This record gives sequence, C-alpha cells and structure tokens, in this order.
Amino acid sequence: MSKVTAIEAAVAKIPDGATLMIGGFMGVGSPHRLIDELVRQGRKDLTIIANDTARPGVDIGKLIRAGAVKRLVASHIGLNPETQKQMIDGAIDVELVPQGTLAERIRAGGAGLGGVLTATGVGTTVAEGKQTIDVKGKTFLVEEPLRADFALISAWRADYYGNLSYELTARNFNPVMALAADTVIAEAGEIVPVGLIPPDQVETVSVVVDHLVARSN
Amino acid sequence: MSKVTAIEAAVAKIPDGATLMIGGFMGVGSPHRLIDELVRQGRKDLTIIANDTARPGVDIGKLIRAGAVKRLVASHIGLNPETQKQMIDGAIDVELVPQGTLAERIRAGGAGLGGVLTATGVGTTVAEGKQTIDVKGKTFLVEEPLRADFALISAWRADYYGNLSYELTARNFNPVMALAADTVIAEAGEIVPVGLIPPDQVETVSVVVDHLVARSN
Amino acid sequence: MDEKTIIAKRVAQELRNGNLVNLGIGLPTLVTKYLPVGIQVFFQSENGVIGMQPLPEPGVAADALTDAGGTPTSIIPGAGAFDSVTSFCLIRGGHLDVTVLGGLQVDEAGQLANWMVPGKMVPGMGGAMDLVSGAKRVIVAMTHTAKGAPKILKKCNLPLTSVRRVDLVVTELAVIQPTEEGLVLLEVADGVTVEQVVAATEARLIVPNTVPTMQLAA
Amino acid sequence: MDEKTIIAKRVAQELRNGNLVNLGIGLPTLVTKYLPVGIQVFFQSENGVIGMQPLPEPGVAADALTDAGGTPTSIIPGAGAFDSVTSFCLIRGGHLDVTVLGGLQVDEAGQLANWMVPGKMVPGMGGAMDLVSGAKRVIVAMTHTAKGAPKILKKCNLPLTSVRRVDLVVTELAVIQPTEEGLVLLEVADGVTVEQVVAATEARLIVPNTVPTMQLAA
Repeated sequence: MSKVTAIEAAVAKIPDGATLMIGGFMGVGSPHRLIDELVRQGRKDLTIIANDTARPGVDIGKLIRAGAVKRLVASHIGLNPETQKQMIDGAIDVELVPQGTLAERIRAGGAGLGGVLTATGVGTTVAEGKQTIDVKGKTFLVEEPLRADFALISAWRADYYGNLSYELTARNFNPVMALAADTVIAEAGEIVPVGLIPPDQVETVSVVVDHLVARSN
Repeated sequence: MSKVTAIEAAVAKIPDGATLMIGGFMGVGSPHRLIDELVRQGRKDLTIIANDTARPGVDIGKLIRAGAVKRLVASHIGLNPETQKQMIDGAIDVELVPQGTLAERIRAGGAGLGGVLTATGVGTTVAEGKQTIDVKGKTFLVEEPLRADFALISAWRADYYGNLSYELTARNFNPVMALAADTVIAEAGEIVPVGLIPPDQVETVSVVVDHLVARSN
Repeated sequence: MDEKTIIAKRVAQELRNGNLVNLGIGLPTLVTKYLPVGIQVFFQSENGVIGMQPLPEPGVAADALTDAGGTPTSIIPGAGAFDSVTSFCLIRGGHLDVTVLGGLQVDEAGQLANWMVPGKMVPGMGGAMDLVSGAKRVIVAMTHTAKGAPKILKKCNLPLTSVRRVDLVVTELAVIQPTEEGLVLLEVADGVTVEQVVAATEARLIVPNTVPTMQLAA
Repeated sequence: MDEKTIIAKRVAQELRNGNLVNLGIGLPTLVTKYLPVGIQVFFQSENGVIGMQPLPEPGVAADALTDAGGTPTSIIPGAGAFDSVTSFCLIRGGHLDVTVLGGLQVDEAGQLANWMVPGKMVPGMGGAMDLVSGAKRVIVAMTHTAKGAPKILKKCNLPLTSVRRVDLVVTELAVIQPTEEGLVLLEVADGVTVEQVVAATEARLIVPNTVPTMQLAA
C-alpha cells in the first residue's frame, strides 16, 4: 500500500476555502513543493494554521503574496511585512496565538482533547472572550483545539507506507500537525523501502499519512 | 557534568512517604535496579504513580509485596492479585485511572498545563467528584495534573550528561514521567560518551535528568 | 467450530485494508488468525507499537518488545514504536479505525460494561475506557451468555466502560448492531434460529423481516 | 563599553552551571559572548533544539539546523532535538531555568510589555508569552530609555506579555529587581549615579542605603 501520489493529484484534492495546517518554522521544515503547487494551481480563500508566514515571497510567504489566504492562525508574522500589511488592510483575518498555545491547541485537536488549560495569556489581550477555569485554586485559560481539513507536512525521510522521520529543527510543527487533520499530505526528502526506517525512529506513523510526495521532481 | 551517581546514594535521596513515578508497563521498561534498591533500603509509605504493578513479586510487584506502598495511582492491577488483596484489605489506597488519562495527566504535570479535558470517563464512575466543562457544546471531564517528588526511569541508552534513548515498547511511560517530577533518577542499559547519541534520537533531554545509574553493577 | 472461533472469524470480516486495529487481550486476539486474504491491517498494542505480529518462531523474543500483557511479540517491516502518550493520542484522537474488546454486558443503549465487577473483580480499566470512547469503530466480541445468563441486557448493572454506543456486537449466536432505535439483529449463526437468539437475550431486539446467516470461511 | 555590551555582560553573570537558558532575538543573544569561564550553559532555541551554539566557521550551515529566526546555527556534543510541542513543554512546564528577553516597557508591578505596539507593530507574540509565563527566572535585558523616554513606568500602557512578575531587569544604567513591594535598585552602572537612574525612570524605585556598582569584566 504505497502512499506515493503525483504532486498535482495530491494538491488537486485541496479545494478553495479549505483549512490547511502547514508545517515549518520560518521556512525551515516547510513543504516547499506542496506550497509551490498550491500557488501554481491558484488555490484561494484558504485558512492557514502555521507558526509563521516566513519572509515575503518565501515558503508560506508565497501564498500570502499570491493572495491565497483569507484567514491565518499563527504565532508570529513579524518577519513578513506583506502579511502585516494585508492584516492591517483587512485582506487577511489574523488570529495571533502564543507559540506554545498554538502547539498545544493543535495537539489537542489530534489527541481528542476538549481543549488546553494554560496559564499563558491569562490577564492579557489573548484572554479576551475566552472561558477560564480554576483548578486547585489557580486560573487557567481554556484554549480550544485546532483541526484542519488538510495538513501539509515536510519530512526528512519517508517509507512507502508513509512512516516519517524528521531532522533537527526542520521537525518543529510537522509531527503534531500530522495528527490533527482529516487528510495528511507529506513531502519527503527521500522515500525509502518499507522496513528501512527503524521503528524507534518513526516519528509519524504511516497510518495517519494519506499521500506522499517526493521533494525532488 | 556527569550525572552518574552510585545507586545507593541516588536511592538514599528518596525519603519515606515520597511520591514516586515509576516507568514501565507490566515490568517491561521498568527501572529494575532502582526498584530492587528501594526494597533493599526498606523504604516505606510510598505513593506510587505507575501504569500497573506488574505481577506478584516482580518489578513494582516487589514494592507491593514488601509493603512499601501506601497509595497507588495506576490504570491496571489485574495481573497482580497481591495488589488487589492489599486494596481490598485497605492496606493500599488505590486510584484507578484510564490509561490514556493517566498518560495525559502526567504530561500535563510536566508541561505546565492546568489539567486535561477528556471525554474518557464522562458518565462513568471515573467522573465522580470531578469538574466538567463544556467546550463547543460537548462535555469533558477536567482531570488534574499529576506530579511526583521523584521519577524513576528506565532507558536503553544514556550519555554522561543524562540524554536518554529508549527502545520499542520499553519506552512506554518513561519519557513523559521524566518531565513530571522534581528529581529524575534514570537507570540505563548502557552509558556512552557525550555526543554518541544523535540529537534526533535523544528522547529525554539531559537537562531534566538529575541522577544516572548504570543497569549492570 | 467452537464459540470463540465463530466469533473471531466473524469479527475478522469487519477489518478493512489499511485499518489501524487494537485487539483486547483474550478472545479478541484470536482475530489475527482469520484475516481475509489480501487484507493488510496494522495492529496496535497500546504499550507503544503499531505493526505487531506474533513471534515467528520460539527463541527470538526480546525484553523490549512485548504486547500489552507483557508477552514477547514481533513486528512487521514498517512498524513504528512510540511512548504511552502518543499511543493514547492515536486511540483517543480518532486515529484508531477499529477496536475489538471483550464484554461483560451490553445494553439496549449499546453501552458496554467490561472493566469491573464491584466487590469481586477490580482489575482496573487499563486502556478500555479510552478505546471505547476514542476509536472510530468499537466491536464487542463476547459469548452471548455467561453460565446461561444473558449478557445482552435491557440496562447494564455493572459500571459502564463508556457512555458511547458501541458499533457492533459479535457473539457465537448472532451479530447485533446497536442503533439509536435499539439493538438490531443483523445475522444469526449457522444452525441458530432467531428465536434462540431472542431467548438468550434479555434486551429487546429489533428483528428485520429477513435475518441472514453468518457466512464464515471453513 | 557600549550600552548593549554592558547589558549583555551583566546578564551573563546571572547564568549558573547546567542552566537551561533561552535567549530572545536581538540584544539577548549577545549574552553568549560573555559567559563566565567554567560555566556550561545549555541554550535552547524554541524551534526545537537544546545545545545550540554559533556556527564555528562559514560554509558549514545546514538547512535543517537553524535558530528561531531561521539563521543557520550549530550544536554542541550532547545536544537534543525535538518538536515544537516538546519545546514548549520544556518552556511552560518549569524546565527552563532562565529566559532573557528584550522589553518595550516594565512597570512597578514587574510586569513586562514586549510584543506589540497597537496600530504600529503587530509582529505576534511568538514564544514570548509562554517564556515569561513559564520560565523559572525571567530576565529583561533592555535599554533604560527609548529616544530619551523612560521604559520603566508606573504602569505599562502597551499590551502585557504576561501578568507574571519578572525577576530581574538589566539596563545600561542599572540592575533592578521587581519585588512584591516594588522595584528595588540593586546596582548602578560604573559612572552612573542613583539620581541619574531615578531621573531616567518613571516608576518609583526603592533605593537601599547603599547601591553597589555593577562589576563587569573588561
């Protein structure tokens, strides 16, 4: 059961208006080819859940520049003035989330949890409009889980079943996003025969991956 | 900064009445030597947080047989009739926790979360006396975080700084417990020079480990 | 064919290619023996592995690779290992396609009790509550009666495993599907009549006009 | 010695052997240059590594190993890599000994504002809120004033990063410790008087009878 799919076909499954989680951190560990193909196919009105939007015209920044993004949930947009401009102009609806809360909200979506109880953001603008709960005399924000229609993931190595391994800081949000979307499309630096990734080095298990695309053409 | 400590000295730090998390699953991946040394030093009135109590007189079952345990938080005691007998006799106060909830409660303790919002246990005896919360129209139990004074961990490999790697199903509760205790004592199958465990295979980072003991004498 | 074989063979038919499946200890583990040809299923063991399979031969057991009962096991190529947190993230997060568990009681609401008998058996729920609450599909594999007494009741009197309605109940006599309207009798075993199933069941059964016979491989 | 060097050198004195430390981008990263001899510190980068160190030479950068700004970095022997969830588990779970961050404003309650200027600068908080809420020790490293205007105020008027009271504020003029009673002036820089610090500070400072001078290596 190989999961390898032609990139055009894999990305064609994503409709306009879809909610996408996209792995990566300032463009490191981002699914470069999948992003390029989304832009090439002219997808629009996307909701993107990602740590950041990289730099102008780079990685997720390409989707911003292409005007493909309607809504963004991210922790940091400081290094991409185009995102900030579109936000101020009202072209993109941006929800800024503390990075640790973002990671935990995605995790909650993937782990079947009802939400995240966190001290981060209590008493700040981040808390506005949110439930709080007291546990053992301390107040926590209730942050809701995040899920997506698709997760676009970047891995170092995959096997044909879709088991994935990651490398150093290119790991970041990829493993957790692979658990929090209805359909997972992974891009891998290399695809190796089944059995070549030692079980202890499988960080995303094959059963959650739907489609696999090689990084090089 | 080697963390290697003589086993007698490491275990001597644990006072009577302490709360201990102990890794392992039916004795697989348990810190065998640390348990033996606890029994040898005659520690008593312990609170143990662990998945199970293995079998009679085996691994954590040794602590049960020695009468060292006052309170137990576990998901399963079915294969150790001695634990069940001490529970029914009132010698041990046992809190039974669904296994996934146990893992998440320990994780919450290590991750600074205020609790776990889970559907597991809603409407069952597990829910008695607990807060519930509604998120997006669905009801979840609020399960409180677990922390311990000490975590006794078993690893496959360690380096002298205390970076740890695990093997297959001997992993289980060890990595998460290593994050949820004030003091972490790890027992490793082998201790290798610093730099020999590739960074991507470090599953418990050295900074959370306080003492390191070799498995063989 | 004995009771357990009937149940295991029938449950095996419910598994689909590529499914992630968790089998409870005891009867459910027999299901592995009767997988239809050409179906590849990934078995999860909740102690931290996907791709578990029986030991190929004696003498190749390793301390660090066991099933949830602590018994040595082996793995297929393409297996993955992980910690308990990730294991239950898969179970509770909707990633597990099918869980097959034993049962003490199932009732008209399709609710399952399978983890304790107050005052008698207090093993702890292990992963059962998580599995029933979190799996996409919950199949209960159990004998229809215990010492002659029905196990499919109007209302469970043992503590529930979950309030979630299970998806299918397979016994040596019948296949029953819990629905919002009640328990629907889907199939009867070869040589068993609808009347015999009804007589062995305390709960009210919804009986369609035609109830097919379970089809099992020899 | 320029302002930034004074601040970085003084902050470096706060780090202890074996500490896990996170440095914010900009001024705080200068701290790495002035670690006292014999002190081994583990630097965390929140994008997923402990044991970060500067690139030893040009030409050895790798795409998959960068700091939180996306700039190639390198690691010491004994480093560990992990995903964003684990990274913030370390930050929020009380495992991070020290975080050093820049600041826009600090007030008498010891609260920090450092992540946005409404209508002007909306970069997003990144990990700042998690770091200030979760680290064992929070050190703010910033210039004492901005274009002549005090940054240490009675009350922050920019959005707070956290309601948590920070542990130390280090500027080119002074070292200030927020306490329950208010801001205590711990040290003044070489050549700076208590009166100059008070004049450059809007907040009320608690001034002990003797205020020692910052001791910095040459």
